[in-house]
Amino acid sequence: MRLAYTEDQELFRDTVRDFLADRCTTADVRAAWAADTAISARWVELAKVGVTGIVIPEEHDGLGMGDEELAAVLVEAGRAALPEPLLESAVAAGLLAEFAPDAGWLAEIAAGRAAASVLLPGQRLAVEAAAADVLVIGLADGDLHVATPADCVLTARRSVDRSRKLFTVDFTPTARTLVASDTRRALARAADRGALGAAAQLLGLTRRMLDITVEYAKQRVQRGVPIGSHQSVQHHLANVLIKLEFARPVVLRAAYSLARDLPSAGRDVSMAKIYAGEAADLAARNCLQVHGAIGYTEEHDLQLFMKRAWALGTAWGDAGVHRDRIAADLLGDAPAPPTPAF
Amino acid sequence: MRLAYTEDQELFRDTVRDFLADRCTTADVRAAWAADTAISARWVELAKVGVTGIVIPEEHDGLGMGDEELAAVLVEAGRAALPEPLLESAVAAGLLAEFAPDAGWLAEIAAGRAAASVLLPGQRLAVEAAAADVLVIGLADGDLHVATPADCVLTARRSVDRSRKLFTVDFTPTARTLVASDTRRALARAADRGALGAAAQLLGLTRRMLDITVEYAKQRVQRGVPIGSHQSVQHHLANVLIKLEFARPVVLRAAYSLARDLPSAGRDVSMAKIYAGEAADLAARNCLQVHGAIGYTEEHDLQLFMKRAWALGTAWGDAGVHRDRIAADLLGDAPAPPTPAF
Amino acid sequence: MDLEFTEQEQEFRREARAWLTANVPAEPLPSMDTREGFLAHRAWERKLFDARWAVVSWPREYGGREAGLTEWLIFEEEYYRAGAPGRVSQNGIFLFAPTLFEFGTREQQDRYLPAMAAGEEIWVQGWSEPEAGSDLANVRSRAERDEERGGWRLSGQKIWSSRGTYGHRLFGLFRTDPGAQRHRGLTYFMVDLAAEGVTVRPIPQLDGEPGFAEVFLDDVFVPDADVLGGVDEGWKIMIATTGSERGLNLRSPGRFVAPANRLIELYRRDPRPAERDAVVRAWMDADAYRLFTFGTVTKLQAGGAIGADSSINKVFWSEMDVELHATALRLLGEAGELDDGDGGWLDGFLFALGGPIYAGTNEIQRNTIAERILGLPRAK
Amino acid sequence: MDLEFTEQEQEFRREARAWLTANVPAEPLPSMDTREGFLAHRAWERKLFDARWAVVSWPREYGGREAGLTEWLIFEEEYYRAGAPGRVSQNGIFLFAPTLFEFGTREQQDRYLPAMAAGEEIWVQGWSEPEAGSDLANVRSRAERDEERGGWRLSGQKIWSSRGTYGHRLFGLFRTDPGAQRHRGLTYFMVDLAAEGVTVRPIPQLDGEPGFAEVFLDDVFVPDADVLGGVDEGWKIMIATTGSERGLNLRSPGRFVAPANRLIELYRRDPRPAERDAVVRAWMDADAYRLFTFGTVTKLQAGGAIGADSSINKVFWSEMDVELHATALRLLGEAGELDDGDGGWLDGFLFALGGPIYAGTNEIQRNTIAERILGLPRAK
Repeated sequence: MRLAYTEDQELFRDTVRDFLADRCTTADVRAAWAADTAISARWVELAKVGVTGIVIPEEHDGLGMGDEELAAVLVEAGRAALPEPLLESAVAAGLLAEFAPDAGWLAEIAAGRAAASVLLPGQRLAVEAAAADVLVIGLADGDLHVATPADCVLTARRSVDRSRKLFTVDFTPTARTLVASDTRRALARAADRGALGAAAQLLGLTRRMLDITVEYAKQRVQRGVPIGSHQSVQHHLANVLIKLEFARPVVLRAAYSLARDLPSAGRDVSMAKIYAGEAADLAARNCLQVHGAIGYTEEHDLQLFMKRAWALGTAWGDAGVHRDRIAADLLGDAPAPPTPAF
Repeated sequence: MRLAYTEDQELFRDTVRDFLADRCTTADVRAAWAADTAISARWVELAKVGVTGIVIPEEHDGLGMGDEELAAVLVEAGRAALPEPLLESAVAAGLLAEFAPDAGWLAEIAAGRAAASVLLPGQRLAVEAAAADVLVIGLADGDLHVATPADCVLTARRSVDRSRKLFTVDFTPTARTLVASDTRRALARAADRGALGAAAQLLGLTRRMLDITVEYAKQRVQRGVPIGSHQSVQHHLANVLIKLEFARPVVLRAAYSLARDLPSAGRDVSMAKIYAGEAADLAARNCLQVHGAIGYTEEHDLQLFMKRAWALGTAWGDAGVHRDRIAADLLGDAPAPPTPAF
Repeated sequence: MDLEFTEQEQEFRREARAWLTANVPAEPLPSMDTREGFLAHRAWERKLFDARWAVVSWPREYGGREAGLTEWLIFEEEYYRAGAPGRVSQNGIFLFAPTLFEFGTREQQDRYLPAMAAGEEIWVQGWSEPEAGSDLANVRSRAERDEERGGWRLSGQKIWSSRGTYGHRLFGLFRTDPGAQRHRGLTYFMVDLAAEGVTVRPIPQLDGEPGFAEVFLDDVFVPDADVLGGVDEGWKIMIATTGSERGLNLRSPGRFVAPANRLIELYRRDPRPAERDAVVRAWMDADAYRLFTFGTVTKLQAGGAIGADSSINKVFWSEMDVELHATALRLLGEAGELDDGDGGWLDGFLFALGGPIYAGTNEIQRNTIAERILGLPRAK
Repeated sequence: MDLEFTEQEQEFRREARAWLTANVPAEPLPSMDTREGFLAHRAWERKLFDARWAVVSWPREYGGREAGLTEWLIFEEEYYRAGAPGRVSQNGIFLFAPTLFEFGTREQQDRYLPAMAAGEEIWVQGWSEPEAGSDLANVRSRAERDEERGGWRLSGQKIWSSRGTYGHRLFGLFRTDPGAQRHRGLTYFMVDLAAEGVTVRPIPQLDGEPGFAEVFLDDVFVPDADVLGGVDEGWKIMIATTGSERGLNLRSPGRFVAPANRLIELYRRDPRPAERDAVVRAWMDADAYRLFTFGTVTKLQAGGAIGADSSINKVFWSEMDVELHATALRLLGEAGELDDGDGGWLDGFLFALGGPIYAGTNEIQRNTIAERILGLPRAK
C-alpha cells in the first residue's frame, strides 16, 4: 500500500514544474489571452520535455506512460495556467493510439509538430478546434472519426478564460474520416481521462491561488497589522488548504484506478472531479475575498487562475454530472453493497 | 403594505412572554423532563392568559384568533422551551372547531381543564398521547376521528428532548369515534398549521440560544480577553443572527398567508419551516461550538433549547419534505410562472 | 399585517410596467464601462428622466415623483423585471444625492441635481485610497486652503472609483486639518474631473472593462462652493451616504427577484435535477430578501431607523447574489464558461463577485453585526 | 503507487474479521458511561485482550501483535465494520500508552501496560482545567515536593476527563515549579484516583450519561515512581501525547467508513431523494478520509512526520462526522428525534457533536493550519 508517486514520476513532474516556472509565466499566459491560438512556440519545447507524448506509445516516439503521469503533469499545468491544450491533445492521442495508430499523427504530436483536439459525445465545445492539426471526434453512436479543421464548420465562442479558444463544431461524418465503430467504451474512458485531467489541473490551480494569496496576506498591512493575522483571513485560507489536501489523494487514487481500468475507475474519477472542483471553487472565492478589490481587477494575476478554475469546473462534466454518476453507483438498483474502492 | 404584527397582537404576545419568563424557567423545563407528562399545573395558568384557546371560537370561550396570533405566541413558547403541547392542542382544537364543535371539548381546552393532541396522516408519533384528554386523529382516507387515549394502544417512545412525551399510536377506527369524512383539505391545512407553529417555535429557540451564547461570550475570559472579541466567535454568532433575521419575516408572511388561506399558503409555510429550521440548526451548532465543552453538558441550559430545536426541525415535516413541496410548486409541470407570493 | 398593495400603488405599478414594456431596448446595451456603452446608457437615463422615471423618489421639481418607499420598491421590481439597462448614474442618484439633499445648500442642489437626474453628469465616488484599505478614517488625500482664490487645493489619490473612467464629477473626503487624526479634520468635496491636475487611470475589472478607476489629484483647485456641509465635518456627512450605500437604497429586492425568476425559467426549459435544490434555494432567498426588505420598510414607516441592520442586509444579498449566479452557470452545463452565452449569466456572476467585497467587506460587516447589534466586545 | 494490500495484510484482515464475526455481541452493550455498561465494556476489553486483539500495534510481550500502521488501519476497519463496542480503554491505549512507551521507564511500563491492555485499569486524561480553557500552558494545578515520603503532593482541579466517573487512574500535567510561567515548570504525573484526597464529580454529557468528570485533588500524595519523564519536563512529553490524540491514532477511517456504509444501506432501504446528495457526500467524505489517511501512512512509512497536518485531519473528520450523522437523522424523518430508535444514529450524532470541540477546538486548529502550515503571522 503506497499512495504516492514513484521517484521516477516525481522526477518527471519536477522537470515539468521547473520548465513551466521558467517558460510559462503569467506574462506568457496573458500573451495567450491576446493571441488567436494558445498554441505557441512553447508546444515544441513541451514536446522536448516529453510532455506532448506522455500517453503516446514509445514506438511512436512518445513516453508510453499513462494516466498517473499525465495527471502529475497536469497538476503543474494547472499551477502555471498553461494555455496549451495539453489535456485535449492527450485525450485525442489516446484514442488515436488505440484506433488509428498508423495515421501518422502520433509521432507528430509527440514531437510537437502537431497538436490535437477532441470532441466526445455530449460535448458541444472543442478547445483550439481551429488551430489543432487533427480533431478526434467521437459520436454518440460509437463511431470514431479523425478529421481536420477543414472538415468542420467552426464557430468561435468566448470563454471566461480567454486563453481557452473554444469552438462549436459542425461536423458531417464521412467514410473518409471514419476510423472505427463501436468505440463507446473507449469514448467513455477518454471522457474519464478528460475529467481526471481537469481535476488534476484544478489541484494545481488551487495551490497557485492559495500561494498567491498567502503571500499577499503576509505582505498587505492594514491598520498596522498584516491582514493574514486576522482570524477570518486565516480561516478562509485554512479552509482552502483543507479542501486541497483532501482532494489531492482522491485525484491520485482516480489516476491509479483509471490507469489500471479498475471497475471503480469511473466512480473514482467522478469523485476526483468533484473534490478538485470544489477545492478550486472555494479557492477562487476565498482568495478573491482576501484580496478585496485588487483581486477583482484584470491587472492582478489572480484572475488568470480563477477563470481557468471556473472553466475547468464546468468542462469535462460539472459536479452535477459526476454526482449523478456516483449516486447511481452507490444508491442505484445494483444489489452490490458499496465496498471500499481498493 | 405592513409586514408586522398589530399593536394588539404585540400586546398579547408580550403578556405571554412575561408570563413564561416567570412561570417557565429552565428549572421548570427540567422538571418536565423528569415527569411522566409535561402537562402541569401551568396549563390552567396558560388558559387564564388565553393561550390554550387562541384558535377556539369565542362562543366556546376561546379567543377566536388565528394563525398569526398562534405563531406570535409560539415564538415565545420556543424562547422558553415551554414543555406543554400548546401547538398540538391548537391543531387539534382547530379541527374540533370545524368538525366537532359541539362535542364539548373546546370550552374545556380553552379553560385549561383539558388538553388535546393530534395525529395527522403521515405522522406516526403523537405528543402527550397518554396524558391528553382527547386525541384528534385524521386518516389518510380523509376520515376524522375524535378519540381518547383509552381508544388506542400507546407505546411510549423517547425523544432526544425528554420533555416531548412521544407515543406511537395504534388506533382502530370505529363508528363511535368518526366525526367527519372527506376532510383531506382540512387535514392538510392542519398540517400546515403544525409546520407554521413549529417554525415559530424554532425562531424563539434560535433567539434564546443566541442570547445565552452572546452573554457567555461576553463573560467568558480566556488568555485575558473575552472570547466574544475573537473574530471567529463574532462571525459564528453574526451568522446565526443573519439566519434568524431573514427567517423572521418568512414566518410572519406564512402566518399571514395561512390565516387567509391564500393560494400560496402551503408554499409559504414550507418556506417558513425550512428557514426557521435552518436558523435553529445553525444556532445549535454555532452556540455549542462557542461554548465548548461546557455546552456539551446536560447541566448547562443550552442543551434544553438545542434538543427542542432538533426535535422540531424533524417534526411537522423536515426540510426535505418541505423543499420537495416548494420544488413541485416552482419547477413542476404547472404552467404558471412563479409570481411573488404577495 | 397587511401584505396588499393599495390601489394607488397598483396603479403606479401598472404605469411603470406599461412604460417599461414600451421603452426598454430589445437588445441589451453595450457595457456601460465602454465608451460606446457609457453614451448609450446616458441616453437611456435621459429617456427615463424625460418620462419622469429616472428618480422616482425625488421631489417633483427635480424630476421625481415623490414616490414613497413602497412605490420605489415597486418601481425597482418592475425595472428589473423588464430587464432594463443598468443605471450608469446609480452612484450619483442613490449614493450621493441623498447626502446632497440632506447637507447641500439649495444652490448646490439646483446646480447639480438636474444634470445628475438627466444623466448629463455622471458622479463618481472617491472613498477608498490605496493605503487606507476599507477603513475610510485613514484618508490621506489632503486639501490645502487657497484663500486667494476662495477655495481649496486637493492632492492625493483615490481608487476603486466606479464609473471613474468616463464620469464627470467626484464626491469624496479630503483631509483639511492635517493635524487631526482618523475621522476628524475631513471635509466632503465635490470635484470636477475635468479640472486641471486630475489624472484618471482606468482599471479593468474581472469582466475586462474599466468599471473603476484610480484618480490622481495634483493640486486641483476646488472652489468653496463645492464644499458639501461644513469644513472638517466630512465624516458625519459621509456616514449618512454609506448608510445609503450599504442599506436599503442600492440593493432593491427587484434586483434579485428578477434573476431568480429567470433562473426558474432556465430550469424549467432544461431541468437538471442535480441542481434542483440550488435553484429552489436561490428563488427562496430572493423571496426572503424581498420580505426582509418589506419588514425594514414597515419599520422605517413607523419611524424606525436602519442602523447596523444594514450589515445584515448586505451580507445576505451579496452572498445570495453569488450563489444565484453560480447556480445559473451550473444549469448551463458546458456552456457555463461562455462569456458570449445567452442570458448574460456569466457577466452577472462576475458582477456579483464584487458584492461581498465592496461597501465594506462581509468580514467587516460581520464584525459590525457582532459588535453593534449583538453587543460583543470589539474584535482584536 | 500501489493500492493493494499484501497477502499477509489480507490474511490479517481475514483473521480479524473471523474473530470479530464470532465474538462481537449481537446486542449493543449498555453505554460505557453507566456503571453497568462500564463493567460490560471492560469485560469486552478483556475478551479482546485474551484473543490478542486489544492492542494490535503493541509489542507481543504486552499483549500486542506488533502490527504496522497499515495492519492497524485494517484492524480498525474490521472492528467498526463488525459494529463492535466502543473502546472504554481508548484514552489509555491510544492517548497515554504512546507516551508511556516513549518516556516511561521499563518498570513503569511493566507496572501499568498489562492492566491497561486487559481493561483492568481504565485511564483518564487530566488536561483541561476550569480556568485554563483550551490553552494547556495555563495549567494551575500544582505539585509540591514531599521529600520525606519521596514524592509529591498534588492539588488542583481537572475537568472534562473522559471516563473519569468510573476510571482508575489519571495522567496529566501539574505545576512543579511555581515560579515558572506557561509551559515551563510542568511535570507529567500518573495519579491513582482511589488515593486519599481525590474527589470525582461526574458530569453528564448531552446524552445524559456522565461521560466525563471533574476531578478535584486536595493534597494527593503521588510517589516519585509515578512521575513520567523528568520533573519540569511535562510539556514536551504532553506534546507527544496530544500529537497522538489529534493525529492518526485516535480517528481511524474505519470509524467513518462503517457508518457511511450503513448510511447507504439506510438510504437504499427507504430512499428519500431530497437527501440523496447528502448521503453521497457523507460516503465520499468517509472515502476521502480513508485515502487521506493512507497518504499519511505512506508519508510516515517513508520517514516523514505528521506535525501540524494533524490539524487538517482533525477539522475534516470532526465536521464530516457531524454531517454524516445529521444526514442519517434526516433520512429517518419523523423518527429522527427518537433516542430509542434503530441504528443508534441519534447517539452517534450527539457523540459527533463533541468532535469539533475537544482535542483543540476547530477554530484553534484552523489558526494552527494558517500559522504553522501556511506561515501566516500569528493571530491577534
